[in-house]
Amino acid sequence: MDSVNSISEAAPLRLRDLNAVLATGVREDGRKLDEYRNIDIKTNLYEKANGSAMVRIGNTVAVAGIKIARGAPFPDTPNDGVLTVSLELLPHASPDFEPGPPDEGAIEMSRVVDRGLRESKSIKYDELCIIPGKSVWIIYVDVYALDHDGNLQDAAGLAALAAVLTAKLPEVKVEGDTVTELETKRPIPIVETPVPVTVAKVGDHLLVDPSAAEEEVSSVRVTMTTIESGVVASIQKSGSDSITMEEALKIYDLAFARAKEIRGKLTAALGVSPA
Amino acid sequence: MDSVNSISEAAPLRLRDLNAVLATGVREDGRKLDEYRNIDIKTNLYEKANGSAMVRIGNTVAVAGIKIARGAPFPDTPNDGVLTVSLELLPHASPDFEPGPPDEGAIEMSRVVDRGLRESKSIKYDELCIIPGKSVWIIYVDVYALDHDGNLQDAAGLAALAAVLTAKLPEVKVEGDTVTELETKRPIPIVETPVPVTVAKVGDHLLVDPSAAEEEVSSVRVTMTTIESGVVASIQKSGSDSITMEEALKIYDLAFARAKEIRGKLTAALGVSPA
Amino acid sequence: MDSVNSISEAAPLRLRDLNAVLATGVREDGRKLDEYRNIDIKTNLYEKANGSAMVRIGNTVAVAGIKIARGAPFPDTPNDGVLTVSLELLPHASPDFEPGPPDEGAIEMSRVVDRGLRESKSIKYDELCIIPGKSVWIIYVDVYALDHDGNLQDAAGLAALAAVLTAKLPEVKVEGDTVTELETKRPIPIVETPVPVTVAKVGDHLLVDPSAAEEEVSSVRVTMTTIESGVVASIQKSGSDSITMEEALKIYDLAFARAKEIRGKLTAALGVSPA
Amino acid sequence: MVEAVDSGSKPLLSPDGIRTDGRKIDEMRKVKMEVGLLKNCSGSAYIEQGKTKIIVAVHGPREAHPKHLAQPGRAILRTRYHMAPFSTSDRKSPAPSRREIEITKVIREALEPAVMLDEFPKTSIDVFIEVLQADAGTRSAGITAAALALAEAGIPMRDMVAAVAVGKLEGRVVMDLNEEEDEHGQADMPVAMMPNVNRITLLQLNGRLTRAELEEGLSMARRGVDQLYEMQKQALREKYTSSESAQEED
Amino acid sequence: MVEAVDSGSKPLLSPDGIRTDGRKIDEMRKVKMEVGLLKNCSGSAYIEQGKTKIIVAVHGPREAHPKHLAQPGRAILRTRYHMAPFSTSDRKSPAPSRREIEITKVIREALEPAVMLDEFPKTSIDVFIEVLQADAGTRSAGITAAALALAEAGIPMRDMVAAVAVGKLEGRVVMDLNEEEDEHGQADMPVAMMPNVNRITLLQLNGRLTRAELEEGLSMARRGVDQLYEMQKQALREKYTSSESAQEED
Amino acid sequence: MVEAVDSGSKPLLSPDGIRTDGRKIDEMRKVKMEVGLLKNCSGSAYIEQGKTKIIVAVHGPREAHPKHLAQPGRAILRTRYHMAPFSTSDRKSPAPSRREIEITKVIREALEPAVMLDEFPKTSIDVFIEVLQADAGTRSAGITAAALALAEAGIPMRDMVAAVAVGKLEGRVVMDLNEEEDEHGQADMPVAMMPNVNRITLLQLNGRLTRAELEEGLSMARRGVDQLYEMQKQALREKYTSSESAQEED
Repeated sequence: MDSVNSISEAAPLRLRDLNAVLATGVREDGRKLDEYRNIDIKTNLYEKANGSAMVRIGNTVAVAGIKIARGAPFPDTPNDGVLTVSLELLPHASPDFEPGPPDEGAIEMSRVVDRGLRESKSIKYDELCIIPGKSVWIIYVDVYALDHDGNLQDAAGLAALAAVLTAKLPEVKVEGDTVTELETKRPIPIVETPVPVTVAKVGDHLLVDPSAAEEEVSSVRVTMTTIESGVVASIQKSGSDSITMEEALKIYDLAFARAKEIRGKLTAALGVSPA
Repeated sequence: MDSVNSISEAAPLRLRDLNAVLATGVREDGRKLDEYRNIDIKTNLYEKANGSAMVRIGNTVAVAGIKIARGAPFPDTPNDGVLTVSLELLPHASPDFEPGPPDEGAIEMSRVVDRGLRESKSIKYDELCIIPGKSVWIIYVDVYALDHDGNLQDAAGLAALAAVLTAKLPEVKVEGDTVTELETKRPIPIVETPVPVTVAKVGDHLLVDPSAAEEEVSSVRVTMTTIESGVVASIQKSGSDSITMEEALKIYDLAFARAKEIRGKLTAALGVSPA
Repeated sequence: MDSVNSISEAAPLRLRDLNAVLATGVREDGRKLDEYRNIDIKTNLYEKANGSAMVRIGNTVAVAGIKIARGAPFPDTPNDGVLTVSLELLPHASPDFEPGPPDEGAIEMSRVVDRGLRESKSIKYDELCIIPGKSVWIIYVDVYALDHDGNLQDAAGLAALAAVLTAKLPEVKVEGDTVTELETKRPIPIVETPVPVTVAKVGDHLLVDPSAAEEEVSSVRVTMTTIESGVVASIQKSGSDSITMEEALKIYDLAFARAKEIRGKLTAALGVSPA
Repeated sequence: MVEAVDSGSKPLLSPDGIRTDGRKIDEMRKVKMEVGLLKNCSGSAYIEQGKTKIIVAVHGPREAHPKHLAQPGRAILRTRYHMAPFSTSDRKSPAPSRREIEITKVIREALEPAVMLDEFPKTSIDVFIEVLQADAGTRSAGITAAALALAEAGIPMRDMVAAVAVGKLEGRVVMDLNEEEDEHGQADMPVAMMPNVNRITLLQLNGRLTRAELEEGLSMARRGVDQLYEMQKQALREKYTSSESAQEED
Repeated sequence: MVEAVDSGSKPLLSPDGIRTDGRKIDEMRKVKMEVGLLKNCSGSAYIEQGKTKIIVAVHGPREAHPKHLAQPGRAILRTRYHMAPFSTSDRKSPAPSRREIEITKVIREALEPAVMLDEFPKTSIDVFIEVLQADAGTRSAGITAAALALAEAGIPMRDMVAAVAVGKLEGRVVMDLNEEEDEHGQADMPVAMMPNVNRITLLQLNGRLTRAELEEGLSMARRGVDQLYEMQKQALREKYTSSESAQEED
Repeated sequence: MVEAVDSGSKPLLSPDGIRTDGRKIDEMRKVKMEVGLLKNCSGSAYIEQGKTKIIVAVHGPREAHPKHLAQPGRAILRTRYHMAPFSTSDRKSPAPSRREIEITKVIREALEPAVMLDEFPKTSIDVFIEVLQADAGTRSAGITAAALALAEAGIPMRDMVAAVAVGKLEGRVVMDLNEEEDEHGQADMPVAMMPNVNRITLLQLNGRLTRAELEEGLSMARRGVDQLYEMQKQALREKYTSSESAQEED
């Protein structure tokens, strides 16, 4: 029931200034409108996690850790493993974040990460089945926002993706209803790389990968997750303003182009790519 | 721990006026003191529910939906099915209702509905048993207050009753511990019609079926649920004032007489009556 | 996240006065610095509990009740029973206590009681096993602070201890996976008497068993739980100040000496001592 | 654990009107009352009614908290009915149940008609009722003890309040159900009254009563309330006598 | 219970473009709209879209509560999307799920561009959306009904808002998924638009679309929104006509 | 998953005083400290002690929130000790456990004696401690890192604070338990100290120690604190050196 007032009272003036700047095609931090910040990816940070990754986009940092457990499948998908994403905006990340249960913004962000990974069908959930109808792998992806300088959505999504791409599951031996975990490990079966890219609208301009200052004056943000083939696997419009159909398609083009670049960096940094 | 101040600060003046009006034997909306408002009953509104009903008393509306599930019986009644009533005062119903977990007023109201249905023993709980000690039908009755112009208690109780009277359970085939639900359905086994009637005390007057304006200045409300034989199956006094023994008995007489009329309307509207 | 301001704004003046008094070696209530208040212990107060005790230390009162149930052991200790301590600061005990879920102070207090009983290894948890890996006794110790005149920690700990020492478990007969409770009862297997003693620091003075007034001006409280042999089985420093190593050892000496006296009173009052 | 009772095989009332615990039809359980036993509250009372054991504390009149609850023209009365985890046959979760929330409300409304709230504008009078052992009749015993604790706290009242549950066993109306009777009987009707002004402040019914039984039940409750009222006065008298003699000793 | 559907064996779209419920590819389900049916709120609307049934109430503009939420220069818009426990195949817990919290947010942001919040500083406009039966498309039908209820409440709006979900079945983009199609189809894209200014206020996608399909989906949604907008105007017209005739009768 | 260890069959300490991870009795695990790695807070620090990995951020001094917590004469210190869901062998629920709530309190009370709260009336200084990987000693490592982060935030302090847990294995007092030693050892005693004024600010014990072992444990903790204090100073020095050289580059 929270009402989020995304544009602060002092914003209009600042927005006017910014609009003038953006008309020159250059952003406050020197980037072009369609330019992404530097991305840094580190993986396998925590031995107790089955997978982990830290992603830095400029001064924005998110970390993701994966824990796996065996459990029952959902009744309507008895042969499929389960992936579940949680996200916490750590109070470390910003003076504006308070500890406690996630608010609607954090819940939306985690569900967008979740849909990017889950609804894209890029993960082969049937290969996470141990005993049909009885036992499957449950993959917990816990994402932390650690440092907030804008576009936590992409940082969270990329950290989750990098953690999934590098996580390891134990192989199992099944005899009747008895499951034994073996020493050998295998990766999570993922066949595509769904990469989220967020575009913010400030005045009439579309800005790729908004900084915190840009987010503050933006009226709308759209996150599109695309895979190698150009298929878009998840979209989320967020913010209290509208867009045109033309803008929606232009955002797709920006998202697909940037995702391609990021996918390259990701496979380079990780040394792995989907099977 | 909430302290409810049922009589508002501005009430005394209004109460004095109302008392004078009531002395003439006629209420603000033209009814006599012992007169119930028009009742309208609709059932089977939602295909996904096992039963449903909407009850309108004047401008007061409540809706009830029934979902059934198989589950374990309570350890101390291994051969009995389970009925459980929840009630939410939807924010739709009144500017004074906020969404969220039920407050003490809503909890009291749902427990009064629950006792009217459950403690009256009008439902044959043993006929809801599937496998003794292991599997019984659990009947969830969820009641929503949709529009609040007074006496939500009776509207909720009647909606719950009408939904139970028209709900359908699947027949089952039991082989060992295996339960198969059949295509054929049967009604919930109910042998009496426990009808709640609420009487409010305003000044020295007893008013049947109070409107919202009457409730606001009433000091006490008493709900009595009676069945065909005249047996009273549940009583609840609510509100921060007292009544005399004579008033208690007069309320019984009013409740029984009105319940008889309502029972007639109910069976006429539903085309069903308890087995 | 609560910030407890243990020294109230008005405290400094009062602390100065108190320091002067304490320098004489006599406390406001006439006790010497290392003197405990009178202790009164009553047991078996509630027939429905498996054990119960009320402990009065001066005008401080705590009550503990024990309920037992059969349940599954923790996976990492399949042959051990389970003990679990909860504590509620009843609003009865002080105008400052509000009803509701325990705050950090109550949680700390219950965990100190818990560690005193559990981590001392004085209870033979393996003798609470019914069927290894499947069924063990779970011992719920629920402690209530009833009247608060300081040192609720010790009152709670002693009430819990006295309740455990006098509680009774049914003997059981195990046939395969079937457990039958017999009429005969046995005590909870406890082989030592871990007695908590709290010492408060007021100015430069160490005060055993602080009253409420003393607690209010104390900067630190240390609770040490010792057993017969002199072994210290749990320590908790509480409060926003520091102590020296010498003070820590002096507190140990005070705690051990007082525990010895209390242990005598306890076994006298209860007519039982650990096996 | 509560012994399982097959109400079919063992009648709760013998043909000559004797109940399973030996009581007659209109006989109350043994009642013990004590006031003033807690030291850090405005008033307190303890009641035992059969095996039901309850302790009540009153704080106030004091500043209402949170402040927005304060009423300009009167005190607010806050109540809390709560059961100890060890008070029941199976351990009760400490979190307030829906049953406890409802009982908290009806107890408050049973006390409000008696308490002179107008005398203490903007304050809160808080009544905390803790059931230490539950053997039926806890809401009525809680009200009886709460009224005692309010009196000991010096809160002005229009009248005392006392309460008892009447019930129906084997077709007969009986006084003050115990737990076995409550579970297997045919009706349970808790009634609170102000004894001097002869008015009902709490009335609930679970079960099945005819009009005649309802009337008989209310009359029996009235007699029970009278007995409890005498005991309440006695408990207060003892307290003040002992306080006075204690003062004389000083 | 929902009948289990094996999407492998039974296609969701026949070779000649007919869906399992008999609809054509670009055919919306049967829609029924009614406004003003609730009496104790500022505005209300009811919508049926296929078996999806939703009731919406609006309260306000009114004093923002809690007060610290109030904005000096404009009204705040509060929304709540919630599902009745009996609205789904298995009983839904009444506690708000993470899904309901997210949908509450995107619905608010779908309505905010249309509502003239500047006109009512310091107030709150509250929109409560209750799903009485869920058969896919609940967020879009909720938006369509919410805009109707806002209009009936007399809240000034820049434009209407209407919404529909388009999807993909057997490789074809289709209008207004039902539950079976939503569960077994290849994509679900709810779209809300302001029909006169031709702007998108809600856009989500679950599933897989090519760029061409995305473009086609947006165009199809635009046509759906137009149809719904005509029905919205008709529902409001009926309401005012019936109000007027009711007044004439007075 | 943590490998199951049968402490009966495999001693935690060899006859010549070597621990299962090869350390000597009074040897601390490898420690790594870094300050200033987070950009959107007043101060931050990261610590690795063995496999325990913790990140701490400090916000403030800033306006206390909610306001009623503000103290007229001093700042309030808020702390939060929390474990990441992926930090433990089995996934930890993100909701704060009773253990985390207790540790939050004792950590706050371990830092309060050192922080000069009087300098910032009415404000709040907030210390957030997040355990990214837990391998024993998390509360002590959390304190060591929290003090570093406070220093980097420029909060005036009477003294540094550092902490280490000592324990008992096979009857011998040892420095800085790892997880295996903590689970199967005989005692665990976390100690925080202010190294210059030689005072204890946190002291807890789980397990069984004689008076002599208690004394030995405190002395060993003192030596551990000295080592950590040197590392804290070094970490701060590196930070300021790198800041200065960074400035020169500008």
